[in-house]
Amino acid sequence: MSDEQQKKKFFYLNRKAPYGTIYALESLEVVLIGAAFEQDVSLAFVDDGVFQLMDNQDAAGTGMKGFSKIYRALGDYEVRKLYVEKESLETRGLSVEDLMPITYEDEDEDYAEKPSIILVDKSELAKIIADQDVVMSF
Amino acid sequence: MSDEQQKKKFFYLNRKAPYGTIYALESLEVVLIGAAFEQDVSLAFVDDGVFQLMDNQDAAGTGMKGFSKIYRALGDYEVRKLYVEKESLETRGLSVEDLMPITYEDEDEDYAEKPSIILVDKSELAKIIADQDVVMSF
Amino acid sequence: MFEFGSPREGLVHSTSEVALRFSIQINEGPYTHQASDTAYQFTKAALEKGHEIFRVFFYHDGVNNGTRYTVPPQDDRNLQKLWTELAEKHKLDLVVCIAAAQRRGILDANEAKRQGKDGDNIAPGFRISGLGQLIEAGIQADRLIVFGD
Amino acid sequence: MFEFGSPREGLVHSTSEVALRFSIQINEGPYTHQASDTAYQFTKAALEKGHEIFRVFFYHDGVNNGTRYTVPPQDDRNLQKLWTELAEKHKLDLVVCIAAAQRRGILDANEAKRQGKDGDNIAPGFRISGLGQLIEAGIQADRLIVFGD
Amino acid sequence: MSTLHTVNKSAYERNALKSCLDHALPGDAILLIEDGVYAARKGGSIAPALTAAKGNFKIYALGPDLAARGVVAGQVLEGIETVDYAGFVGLAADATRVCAWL
Amino acid sequence: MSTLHTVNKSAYERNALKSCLDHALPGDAILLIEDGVYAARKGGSIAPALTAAKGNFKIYALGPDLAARGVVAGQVLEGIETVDYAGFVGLAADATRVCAWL
Repeated sequence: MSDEQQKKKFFYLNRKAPYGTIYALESLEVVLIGAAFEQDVSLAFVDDGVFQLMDNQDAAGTGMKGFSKIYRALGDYEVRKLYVEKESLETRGLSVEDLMPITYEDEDEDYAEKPSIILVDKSELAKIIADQDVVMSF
Repeated sequence: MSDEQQKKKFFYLNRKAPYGTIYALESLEVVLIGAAFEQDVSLAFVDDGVFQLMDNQDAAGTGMKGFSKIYRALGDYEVRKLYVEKESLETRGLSVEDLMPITYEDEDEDYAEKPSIILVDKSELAKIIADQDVVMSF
Repeated sequence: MFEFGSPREGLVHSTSEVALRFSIQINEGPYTHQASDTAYQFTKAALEKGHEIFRVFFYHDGVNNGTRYTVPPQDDRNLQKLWTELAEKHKLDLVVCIAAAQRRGILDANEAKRQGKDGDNIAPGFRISGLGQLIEAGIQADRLIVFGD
Repeated sequence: MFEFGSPREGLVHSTSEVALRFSIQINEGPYTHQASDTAYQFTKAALEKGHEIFRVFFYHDGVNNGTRYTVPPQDDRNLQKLWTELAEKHKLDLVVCIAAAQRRGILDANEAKRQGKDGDNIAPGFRISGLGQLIEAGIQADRLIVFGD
Repeated sequence: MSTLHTVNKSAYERNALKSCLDHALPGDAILLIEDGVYAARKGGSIAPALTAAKGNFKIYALGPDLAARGVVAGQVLEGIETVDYAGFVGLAADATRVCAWL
Repeated sequence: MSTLHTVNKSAYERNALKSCLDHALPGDAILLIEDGVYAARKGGSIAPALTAAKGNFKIYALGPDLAARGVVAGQVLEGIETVDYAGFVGLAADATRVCAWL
């Protein structure tokens, strides 16, 4: 099997809110390590998972470690596809303006800064899932 | 403080299904140990907690240890008040006939066998909670 | 026991608050759920307000707060150490449920010997005991507060 | 690798089923959640049908499956032993995530030494390694199955 | 090129099954396991949604989990097939990928 | 003789808050903590239920948990009071019992 054939579509399905449980943080740790393997990576934020991307997170008062900055750094790890589900945002009264700005530099276009967050609806996300090789759920 | 004054109303609030998580089983373990302390004990089964009392449980195929028989033995520990919420049963398509028969022997009435399960509606349960000294949630 | 005479910094706007005896139940392991963090902050705040903590009882996965083998990342809080230090400072009674601990692999020296295990992992300031300690915590305290999942 | 030639006892009514390579991810500790039980039954069934298990990766609280300090009640299953025995019989690769293990107090002899701890608790048949092993498990297997909460 | 979706949460307590149904494609298989199997019981408030979904998806429930929870044979919704662990493995093998709705 | 109810689950994912509201009595206090605080945010689909409940109960949200989750001051529903951990202790002291909806 050649290296090219080994390239798989890895999909991280994030459905849980941050801080209440550790899944969001430890999901990110997999994504960061996984980035070194040069697979075709995308993340999805569905249901309470969209809360992970909320702007202005400040965990200091709880004693827990904040980790929202890691999402902003994903572009540096060439993780550039963050699918956020519209319906999940709407149910929670959120719009994309409530989320952190997350961008990457496109080396093919003179390192222009481009948004990593891609809004999709349920049916689009269903098709994206059906196109994956490996689904990791958190 | 006399022994009489020390007697408190202990209320075990069970809202989780059995087997998927251990809370139902470990809640029972508290109830059994607690019985030795001769407090005024009652249990409530609300939301998915009502599934704990379903008849015909047989965990053998899963490799887990079944523990539904313990509920039937609660009468021997003088645990006689098992409040089951009507609305929680109805939502799940259950009636009291789907639950295990759980009884105790009433020593004041020549050890007549009496049902331990007491059907209550939400508003009745709300008042029961408001009458407790210690609420343990599982 | 400390009684509140006059309003102090940090007190809530409660007029009736007098020193009480709390018991705390923690049902989840550290890091995985926030329950241990919230319980720690609550316990600390209660002590700072002059309340008494009769007992902190670790049940279910909560027993995993009591292992000295944890090595969290250096920039993160160490919940086991926080509990150990709080217990030392305020002479807290941190009790790990023996039945829950056996299922989850938390041992003290006695238990290790009794079960034929070659080592133990209980953290300083924690002790292993029975579920009766939880019932007693409910009986003796003015309030039992449960932190879980 | 075993290939299915003719129908056998215990095979499902699948016409297409050929021997595949599975990887298993377990996210929850034993007893607390059913995830480890279900994963064990799945893994056992897959092996019995002639499939290959490339790796079983223990993540989040799943690392707690890998402590030899557990002493479950005698009439209950011992999940750690079940995994250890299955690994021995089928030469399974049971990997405990090092980052998750550090947070939760699972140590092998190497880690104990490196972290200055006075003992370790890893069970036979388990090894501690990095998250890269999970990614590799996803790459190398035909199917990754996640068991969690 | 189909997906096997697994749902292990009670549909009466969490939104995992709903989210799964919203994201499965026609022809996909859905396997209810652990506390997820309660949804397969006749008469519950989730039953109509599951009955409606049967037109689009093949729906299965893990037999040992049904038995553990006291859901006996006659109580399982028509058209939901019961499988054992070997059947679970077969469903995973037949699909192209497995997606867990945790 | 009132109860302090604590809710630590997201109302968008689980039924804990709904169950709490169903079982609290007029005059009781409800404190949203951990993932429970998302319900206190304006504009979400749970907001009307919580706004309606304010007539019967005193509703609080734990400030440090709101901040951790990026719910800033102006986004909290009118009439929900923010408390810190000392305030949590005070609410527990003022009540006769504490009931956790886990």
